[in-house]
Amino acid sequence: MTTQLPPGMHLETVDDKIMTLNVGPQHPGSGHMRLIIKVDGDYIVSCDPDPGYVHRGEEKMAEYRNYIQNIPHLERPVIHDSSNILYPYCLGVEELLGIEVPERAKYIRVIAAELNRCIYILYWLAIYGIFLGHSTMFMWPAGDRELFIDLLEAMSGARVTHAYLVPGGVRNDLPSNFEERCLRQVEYFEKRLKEYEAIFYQNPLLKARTEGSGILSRTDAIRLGTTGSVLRASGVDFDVRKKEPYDVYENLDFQTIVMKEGDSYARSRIPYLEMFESCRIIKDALKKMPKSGSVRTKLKPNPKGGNDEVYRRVESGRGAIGYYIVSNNRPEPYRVKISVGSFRNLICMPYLLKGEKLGNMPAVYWGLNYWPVEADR
Amino acid sequence: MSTIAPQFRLSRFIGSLFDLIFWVILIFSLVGLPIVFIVLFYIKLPVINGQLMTPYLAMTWMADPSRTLPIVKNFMHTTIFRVMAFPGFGFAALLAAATIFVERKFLAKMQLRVGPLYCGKIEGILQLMGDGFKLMSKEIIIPAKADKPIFWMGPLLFVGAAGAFVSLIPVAPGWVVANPNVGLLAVFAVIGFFPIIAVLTAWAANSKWTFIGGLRALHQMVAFEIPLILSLLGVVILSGSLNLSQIVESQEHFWWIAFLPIGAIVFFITILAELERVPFDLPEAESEIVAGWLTEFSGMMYGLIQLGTYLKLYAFAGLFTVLFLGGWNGPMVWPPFPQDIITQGITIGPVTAKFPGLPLFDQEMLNGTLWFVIKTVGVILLILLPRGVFPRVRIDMILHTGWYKLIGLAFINIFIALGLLYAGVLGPGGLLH
Amino acid sequence: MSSGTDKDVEVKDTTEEHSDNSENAKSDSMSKDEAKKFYEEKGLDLSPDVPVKPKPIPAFEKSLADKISSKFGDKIRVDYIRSDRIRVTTKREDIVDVAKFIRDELKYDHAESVSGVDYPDSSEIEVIYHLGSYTDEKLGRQIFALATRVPREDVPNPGSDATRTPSLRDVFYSVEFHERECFEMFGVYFEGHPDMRRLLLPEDWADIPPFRKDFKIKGR
Amino acid sequence: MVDSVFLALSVLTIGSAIVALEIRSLIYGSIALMLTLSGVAGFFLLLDAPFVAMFQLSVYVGSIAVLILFTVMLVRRELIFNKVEDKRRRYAGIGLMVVLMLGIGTIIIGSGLKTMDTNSAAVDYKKIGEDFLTYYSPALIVMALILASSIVGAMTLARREDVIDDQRAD
Repeated sequence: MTTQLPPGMHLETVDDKIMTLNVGPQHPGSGHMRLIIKVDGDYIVSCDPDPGYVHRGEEKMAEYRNYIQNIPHLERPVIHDSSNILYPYCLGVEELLGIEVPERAKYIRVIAAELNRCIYILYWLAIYGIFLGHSTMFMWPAGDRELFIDLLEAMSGARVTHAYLVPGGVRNDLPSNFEERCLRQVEYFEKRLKEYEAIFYQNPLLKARTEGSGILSRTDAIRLGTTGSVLRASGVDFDVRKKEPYDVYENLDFQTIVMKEGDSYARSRIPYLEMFESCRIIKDALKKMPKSGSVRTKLKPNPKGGNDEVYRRVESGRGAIGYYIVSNNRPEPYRVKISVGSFRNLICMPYLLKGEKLGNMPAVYWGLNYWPVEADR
Repeated sequence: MSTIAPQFRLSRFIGSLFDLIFWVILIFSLVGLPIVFIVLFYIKLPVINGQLMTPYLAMTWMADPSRTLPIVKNFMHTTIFRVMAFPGFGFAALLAAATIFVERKFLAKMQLRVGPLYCGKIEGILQLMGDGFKLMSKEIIIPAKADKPIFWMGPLLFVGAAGAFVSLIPVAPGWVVANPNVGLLAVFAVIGFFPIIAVLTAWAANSKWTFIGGLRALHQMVAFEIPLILSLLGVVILSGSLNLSQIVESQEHFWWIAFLPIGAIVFFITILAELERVPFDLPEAESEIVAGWLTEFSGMMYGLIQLGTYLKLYAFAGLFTVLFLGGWNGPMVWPPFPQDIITQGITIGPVTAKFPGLPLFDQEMLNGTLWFVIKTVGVILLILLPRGVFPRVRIDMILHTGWYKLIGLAFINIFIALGLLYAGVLGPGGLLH
Repeated sequence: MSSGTDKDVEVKDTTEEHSDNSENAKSDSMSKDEAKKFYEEKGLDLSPDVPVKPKPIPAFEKSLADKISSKFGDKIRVDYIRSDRIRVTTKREDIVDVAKFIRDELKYDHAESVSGVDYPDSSEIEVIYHLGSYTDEKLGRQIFALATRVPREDVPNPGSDATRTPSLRDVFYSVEFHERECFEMFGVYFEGHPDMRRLLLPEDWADIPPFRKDFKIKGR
Repeated sequence: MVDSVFLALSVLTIGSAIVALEIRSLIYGSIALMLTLSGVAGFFLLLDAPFVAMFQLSVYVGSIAVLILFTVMLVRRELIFNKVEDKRRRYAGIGLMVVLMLGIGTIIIGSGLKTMDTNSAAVDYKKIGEDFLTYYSPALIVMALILASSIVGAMTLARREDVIDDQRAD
């Protein structure tokens, strides 16, 4: 290099054989991000993800609001999975402020988190279907999401941005006869899920297309620090709900889904199978939940944390979400760092797409369970 | 004072009347009269009641059906009618439009949705018309660095080629626009134009997505043209003709699909690929390459491409019917025309009306059309079905399928046909003839 | 972090070590006295809601911390040992060696996050790597926080000033994008990182790194 | 009627052939070449040989033209053509063409092909097939072998190695 460029800038070398494609941000297969893909014929020679189109500085905003005011805006990165992204924040703040959570609230939180996980995975599955050109798989999950959205609406009053979990419990108690309704809908949903298997996962064309494409080996999955379904599809048995159980997950009956193949097909199948486990957890939690009791520990207004720091994580639909909260005797946190699964899985993208065919790009990209808005925060 | 309803003045009113009369006369003499003379020159007008029918007697047609019907009947046997209306463009476009609507409703039912619902009160029947008006009223945007002549020509050429394809399909005995002796070869020649149009428009739009899409379309169509041609050779061998009408006539007793199922399957798969339909819609794969070679089209240019696509769909389905499903052959289910009307006329109270031109269509033609439409619609539904079931395949998979598997199957099909021919079972002078 | 305290005594020294930082935190808006007055006027007291109680030190975490402190001695300082969480601070010159030891001997294999924390008053930026393990069953619930401090300049010139530290990308591959984020948000240049470009911010961002405390959100 | 069509076809064919040679844009040149080939197909139709005409269309316009378009679009211009252009070459080319046309014309007029019988029946494609399989079968076999070997050669040339990923650990 002859000229000294400032860091953050770089020179592009132009090659006639290589074509540069800007996949996104205005592309039906990109989401709110851009992939700068270089193709040689039909093969991708390099991929440079360029997120940040919806970066809102949630971490910076959190430094200006107190612990309670932070709740509504911290769920905004993934409004489809809002309970799960609030969960570690609540756990962390409870640890900082030394708050005990009532037993019933713990169960309600778990139910809300699992319902939300299903909502997220169905949305993800719908887009995965349309990315592969399977329009029926777009319509079915998008329609079945309504089941869970209705349930969460009954619980929290909002359809999408619930802000249901708060430090010290949940915002309000369950409505009456919620248990029967939830049980009925979850059982119906389990029947529907089996139909997905027939039309989508056992489809020979889908298998031929995704099996063996974008293989991430176990070693690489660990080395790249992936998380969530990407990690479990590569044969690593790691789920925060099992390894570091929070709230009442250790009392509940479920198992971790692990597949060894590490290809696009396994990555697309793991979240689907996890929905069965979510249904099991919901049914089990409904059974074991205390039928009455307080659901929220009252906080004093404007609570302050000590000179302390805390790192708490939960398992979300896209992998582990970790909150690193530093407090300094003030009602506002000194620093909040959100480490999200999408951002951690982003590193796979240049890695997996290199050498793939262009036709595999949507399958690999969306199979990473990547949510651009969450990665930007 | 208002400009909406200015004060009435008689002189202005009379002036406007004269103005109107002037324009009517001017337009009639400049446009109407030449049309009349062209009609007189080209169309042989009938003699009715010992009097030559001239366009000047046009007013009397409307009053007297006995005069109208022979004119209509005469018109129906002109080439213009065939090209524009019945076996040609109008009929095909109507079926194509019905296909679009049926596809949307059919897919919606498969996916547990409703589909078009509001436009037209009854199940959204007018949705298509609304979409058409929307497309017509939209602005046509041409990319700044596009190669404009080719870009403009693309949709027109596409519709033209599709129309040429449609014109080769025989619908009923004697009802076909063009009936060349080598009809099937003409079909191959027309199909060969589609990849050129795709790749030229893709290049002309000067965008990476269209270019990739165009190259994909080219790869796919070229790869599937060969099994398409090979899979139809079996039919040619057995029927001993390249003329599509003669091929239909050769299936009077049994359809070729009974003997050549492999050829029919290969042909069906190649139809899906040539039409760029799911699961072979790679040239328009929206999650990979935006909309493929259609990315830069807007407004009615896109509408024309869509029209051409569905005309092509109809033509391919019709070709499948003609070659494998016996075309217009079928049991006579259409009721015969009531002879009373011809001999005695219709009596309503005191008035008896006679219609000397009836019947307009003969029974055979209507029956043939009915069977042809039924079979073609069945094939069209089969072509639509995979869209709700299959995901898109990858380019290497599609090429592998085209070049390895389908060509092999097509050759097996040819050997079956040859075997049947040489065993003396079928073919000219065979056992079953 | 400048005060050298005993490494085995835990929560107590965290309070100590943060006490000077808390001062820094407020300095961006108002001084400590002003803040105290401000909150007292509102009827709030500034003492933390949680009284700091020393908890028993868990044995397994203690053994891990002992391993690393016996290897590096003075080079590192163990800030706290709690259940499932260990935090160790080291100088930036030693961080690659410490990280290699953590990877090879303690079997932590990936980074969960890399966070920067800005301390304008002590003119330092803290970079914290939260490390976890997938391979070792026992370490499943553990998080190892490895922290270091880099000097902070009042007029930052990211990439060209003294705010730099060795990159851990060769030790933990997974920090690649996290370090890029830390670079653009705090201006910490990671030496040896192969691709130190901006990630989330627009290419024409011309302001100071936005997560530093002296970058203000408009209207606040 | 036939004369006017013949004249139109001649103008179209020769005109588009000149355009194909002279126009700067390679794409337009290949489109003009396509028109020329279609014009030739039209001549075959006039000569009552629809079978040959359709093959002319589907093979030359449908396949050869596609190949030319493909090459022109995908390969850089400088790599295909090395432009050497001056006036004298052009005139020499035109002169050569005139001499050739005159020569061929005298030969044709001198031979027995002066008159054409337009009333005879169209050539039956079945007859063509029969001739191919009997009298011309050696030529057919040789052609098939040449085509097959050229296809194999093209596939060997077009075969490519995959992009190697150097980031993977295993």
